Amino acid sequence: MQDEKKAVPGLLLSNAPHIHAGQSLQSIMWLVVLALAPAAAYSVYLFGLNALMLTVVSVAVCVAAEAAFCFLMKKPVTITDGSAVITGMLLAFNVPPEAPLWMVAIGAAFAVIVAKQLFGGIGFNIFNPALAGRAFLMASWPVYMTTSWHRFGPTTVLSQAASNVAGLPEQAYDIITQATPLSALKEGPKLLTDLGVTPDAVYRTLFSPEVIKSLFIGNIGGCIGETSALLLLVGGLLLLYKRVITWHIPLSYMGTVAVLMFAYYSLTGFAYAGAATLFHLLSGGLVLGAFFMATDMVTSPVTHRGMIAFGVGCGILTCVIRLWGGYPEGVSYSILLMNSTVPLIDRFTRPKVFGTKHE
Amino acid sequence: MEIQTLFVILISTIFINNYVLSQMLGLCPFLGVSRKLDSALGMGLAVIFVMVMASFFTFPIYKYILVPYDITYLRTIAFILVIAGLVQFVEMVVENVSPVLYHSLGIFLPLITTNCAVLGVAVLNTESGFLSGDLGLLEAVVQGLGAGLGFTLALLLMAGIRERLEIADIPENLKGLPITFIVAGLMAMAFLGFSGMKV
Amino acid sequence: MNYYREFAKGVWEKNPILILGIGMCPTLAVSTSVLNALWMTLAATFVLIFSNIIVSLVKSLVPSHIRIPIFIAIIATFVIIVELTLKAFQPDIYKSLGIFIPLIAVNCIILGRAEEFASKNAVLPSILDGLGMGLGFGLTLTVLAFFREILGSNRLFGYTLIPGMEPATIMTLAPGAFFTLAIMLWGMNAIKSRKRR
Amino acid sequence: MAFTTFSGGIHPPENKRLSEGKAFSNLSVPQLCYIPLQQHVGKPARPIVEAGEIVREGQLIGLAEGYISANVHASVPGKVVEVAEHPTVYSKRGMCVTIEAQGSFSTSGKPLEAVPWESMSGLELLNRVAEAGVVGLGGAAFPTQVKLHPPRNRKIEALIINGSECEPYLTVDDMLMQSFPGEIVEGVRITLKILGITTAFIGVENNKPHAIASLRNKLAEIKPAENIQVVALKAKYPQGAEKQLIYSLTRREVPSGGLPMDAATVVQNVGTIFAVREAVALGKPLFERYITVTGPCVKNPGNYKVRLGSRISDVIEECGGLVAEPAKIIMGGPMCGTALDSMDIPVVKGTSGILLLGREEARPADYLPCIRCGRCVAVCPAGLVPCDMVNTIEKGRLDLVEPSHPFDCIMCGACTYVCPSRRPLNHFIKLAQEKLRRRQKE
Amino acid sequence: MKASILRSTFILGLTAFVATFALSHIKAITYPVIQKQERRKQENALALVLPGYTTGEERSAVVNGRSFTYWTAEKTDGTLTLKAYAFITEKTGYGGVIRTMTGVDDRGTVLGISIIRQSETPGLGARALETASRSTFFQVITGRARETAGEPSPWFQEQFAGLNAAAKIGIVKKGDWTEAMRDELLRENSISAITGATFTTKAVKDGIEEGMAALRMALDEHAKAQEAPAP
Repeated sequence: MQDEKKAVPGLLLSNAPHIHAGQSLQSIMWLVVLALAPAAAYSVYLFGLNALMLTVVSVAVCVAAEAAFCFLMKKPVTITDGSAVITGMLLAFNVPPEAPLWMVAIGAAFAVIVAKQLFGGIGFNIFNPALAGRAFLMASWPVYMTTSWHRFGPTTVLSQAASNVAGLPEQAYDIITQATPLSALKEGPKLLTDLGVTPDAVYRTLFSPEVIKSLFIGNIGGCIGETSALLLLVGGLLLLYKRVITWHIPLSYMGTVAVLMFAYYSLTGFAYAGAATLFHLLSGGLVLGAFFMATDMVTSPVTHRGMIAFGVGCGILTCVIRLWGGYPEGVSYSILLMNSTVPLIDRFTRPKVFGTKHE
Repeated sequence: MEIQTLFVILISTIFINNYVLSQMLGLCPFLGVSRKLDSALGMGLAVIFVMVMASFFTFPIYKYILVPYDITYLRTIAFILVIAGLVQFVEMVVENVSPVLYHSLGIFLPLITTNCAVLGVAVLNTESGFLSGDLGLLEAVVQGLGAGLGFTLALLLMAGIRERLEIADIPENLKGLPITFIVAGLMAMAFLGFSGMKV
Repeated sequence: MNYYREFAKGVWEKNPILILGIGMCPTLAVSTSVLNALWMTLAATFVLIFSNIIVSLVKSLVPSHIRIPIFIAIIATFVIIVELTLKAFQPDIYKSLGIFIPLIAVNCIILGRAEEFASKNAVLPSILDGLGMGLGFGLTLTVLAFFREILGSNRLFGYTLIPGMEPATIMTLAPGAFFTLAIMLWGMNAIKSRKRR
Repeated sequence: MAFTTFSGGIHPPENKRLSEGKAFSNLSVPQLCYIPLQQHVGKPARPIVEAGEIVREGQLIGLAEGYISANVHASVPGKVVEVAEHPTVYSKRGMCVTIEAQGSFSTSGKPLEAVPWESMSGLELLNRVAEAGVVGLGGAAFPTQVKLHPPRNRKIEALIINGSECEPYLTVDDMLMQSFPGEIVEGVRITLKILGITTAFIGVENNKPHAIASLRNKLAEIKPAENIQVVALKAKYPQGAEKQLIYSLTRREVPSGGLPMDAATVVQNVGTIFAVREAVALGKPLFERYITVTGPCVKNPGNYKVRLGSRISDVIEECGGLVAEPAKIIMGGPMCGTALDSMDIPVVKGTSGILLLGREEARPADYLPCIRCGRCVAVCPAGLVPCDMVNTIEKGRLDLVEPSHPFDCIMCGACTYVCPSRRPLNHFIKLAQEKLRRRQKE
Repeated sequence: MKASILRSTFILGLTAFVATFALSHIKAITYPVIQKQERRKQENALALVLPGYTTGEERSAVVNGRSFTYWTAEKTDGTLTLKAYAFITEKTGYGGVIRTMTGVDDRGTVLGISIIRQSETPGLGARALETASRSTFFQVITGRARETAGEPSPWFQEQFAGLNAAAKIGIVKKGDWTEAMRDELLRENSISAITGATFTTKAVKDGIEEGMAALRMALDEHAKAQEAPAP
């Protein structure tokens, strides 16, 4: 503790243990920032300046809001720990690339102040600040959050895939190509029936190898940071390798989604169950969520058993929302919902105390 | 078909139209009994029981007495007296079966009478709740069950969170009720994820 | 007896929502617009005053162990009166307040006042108590609704406030209600703790 | 091959190479010895010498007081200068007998006569251990005769010898096992006889292959009548913690709040066994011991035989002095040892090593809020949730602490070692234990 | 003890009796008004979707195995008597059933629609009910409000007036409807989708198209029944 006084010049007095594993809170946070960086850079390349501006504004507002709040509340200013930067990046990663800057700024302020600082700052928040910020924006300005997608040039992966499927009328391209792959999956079959397109044609387009390949690489529509599964996996593996996160949450989360989706599509007699499962694993924010948001230490369980329960819960909710929910994507809501169960999970997955019988 | 409708009602009342987080019913006990997990569980079970019973008794009263005699305007008073009687009964049972639980629920057991979620579910049953089309007795009871489960779910989650917030560095003036409302707001925001769900 | 005190305590010192923390459900649910809030206040205050009067009148006749059902019956009667009246003369308001009109019957404020005040006091103080409590309830509700209507729909009394501004829909939904009330309670606590100092 | 182990634990860099494999050498006798009268858990010994008195080497100078206490002997021959307060590792003002070395040495360099212990009864052997003032040399310094004398109604099935030496930097036990396997086996047999049983396990971490081999060879050579096994354990901290060691070797859990004898075992450190053997078979009181002097700041790190009461400054001087300014001086290992603020503190029975860390290793840091990363939970060998427990303690909510089993914490410090927020978790738990104990007494 | 139970029961019963007695009087006063209000509500809805017409009879028919309710209406324009109809349709939107009342003239031109019930996502589909208030609060309090201040127009519903319900109605995604888009949209027999809520828009549109088809069949049935000689 603070009683490091120096009785003999230069000698430190402190309690055992006297050595430390080395990784500090700051180094963890900045490693996460580093792991997110490739995906951020790619999104700027893919979506252009607005994506960069959104990220910069989001990070800047998060840091400023944290500094301002700490200052007003006369608390030590904690912006150097990097957690506000992560919140800013993750929030920007979760908005569409053409979203207005003012909106992201409000979301960032909400995330840091309401979801984090009101609870006492880092370590005490119940909900992931970035996801709370996103949910706030989603409920406040749903139009911007669901329509501000980047418009690619005439030849996109989706439209090419669509042109491979014979017999799609002209307007069908619009519907399939404008939004994200997940919204195309959710609304496409319903909207296209008017144009005489069978749902099967939509599925054939979306679950084609080209689409799945570009979902993996990332040259496809979506929120700023979620498109390139590859770069996110690289970042995620870096975190795993550096032991910033453990495998429990990402694996149980993605595993649950894979199993449930495969089961659902197989049991409903779907022809492309494998491809559909792959599509769900790579599309939307699943990789981003599983590696970077569900693993947020403050808002996930502390025991490994608890982490697995948490991941499975996230996976189930994601599948439920994607398959039956009102929104095309369920990753952020499912993590947010599971955040609220963490105290209960922690309580019921407490490890067995050495030398005691089962509690 | 029948089973499926019941399932829809259940899911709808627990998640999509959660009585507390989306309909803002039953907030007084939600705030009052969510400090400790154990009492939250007890309260939740009591509410589930009362809601199911209330649905079971009020629905036939409405359908076979109030409607045929064209005195539906007496709905509020009739329901509230039935519920008050039920709560009295539950109170007696709990007192005899588990004095510990009775002690920990304290003043909140009689307050189930004024838990607006209970009267709410009884009234919504007569207005066909969140479904189109009229409800039958079974549907009404399932709606009562779902409402109770939804209430209990929210209550348990809140209790877990509040136990953790006991030791959080919350700004002094925000402690207690205000931060609980913030949590409720964030939870309600998370529950918006269920909105528009088709079961 | 200080009549003014009986009236004024409900507004601030014993404000049912901000201080006592009761009667939350209608407060949060109907505060999407100022108009709704005002009508709700009117309805609740009416029930509050009249149930206080009756309870205060019959208090000596009621055996204590069945007083709660009796009070509830009295309150429910006035609630039905309000319900029918609104339905007849303000059908639109009745529709938008919806289920929260019959639920006035189980509003903790009203039963609480009947139990705590009217059953122990004379008629006139009970009227003033009801009026004060109703006013306290109404003021809080209206302020809440004021912010929610402005932020959530960029309107006041149904009229657009700033043309072209994008309102935050969340303020009209449940989370917005919770957040706004939390901030009001926060402010209230801050004022209280400053006073204490 | 999977080595027997327990769940949880950490594997910090071993840093044993500094002193590993360095044969023991004797440090020369210091001019002044400050011999604390309390070198053990329990009541301090009562001084039975006065200033000016001339003492022999190994003469009793402090008499054990009460049941849990231990004798203290003169580690050098000479004149008692004073019996006064002097800083020790246990207390800022501990009573010490200061002896100025003079006269003749009876033990150093001379072989002692072997005592035919095999013909003695267990009780006689136990008395010899008590007379020699043997305490646990692993660091806990619990009087050995008490541990070897369990209540009669307790059945003991196995003796467990702790040769794991899981603390980083320290190599003294390793070298003991490599250098004196015969003596250790003899010590085990003596201890078994005292306990009246025939089964013993010697647990050694698998990062000490030479020690394992030398013990096994010796056992194969002697073929003792008793059942003595050397078991290789996974190298992991805190493998040497009593309860974890028992679990690793026998799969038995000492019940929460219990003692090793509740799992029908008695645990002794190899150093203690060595001292028991010297006490019983040679009749030599415990007045010198082997320690590791190490760390990047010492010129000649290694394993040394030291007279108890030697001041650290003298020991360091003998080891070639400093090559860099130490930032922290630790008595014991880096995980459990005590940081000292003075070089005048004497070596005691429980001193297994002296570690001098430089600024780089001892980097202090302020602690930050818990971020609930769960690492402390993963490494806790006791199955606790240190983060939540400490958050509660930090807020002064002792009423909420008790259900989280604070008394099952073994103070291994693994949680603090991994905590990225640098929270002194085990220290907080210790504070809570003390407060709760005080409250229980009230 | 027994006496106190009897007394309690008596008092409770008395309370209930008095309450019911009082309420029955209140009911007697308010019920006629309430019934009038309810009738007026339906009339208002019909007047909204059939502007200028006088509502005739309410008819029920069974079309494709489903019950179908519609109203007839008339108005006289000089010597001409124009006929019109109103019907209610239900269609599943994003959040649940959307119930719409539609008024059409006998050529199938939409006269007006009114969304009676919906539970769409607030901020998205629920904007189907959004009214574009023509005056701002500032104008109201400064007394510069325009004439129509009290009658905000539900823009989404308003744009249906004038479309041909018998033909296919198109959906254009060009952002929220504005006055300027009216002519172009009418020419293309299209409506502008609510931004971000194409699906809600489609549900309302589909409802009208289906309702129109059902109305035709119902009218044919009715005509046949009229022609058939009474047995």
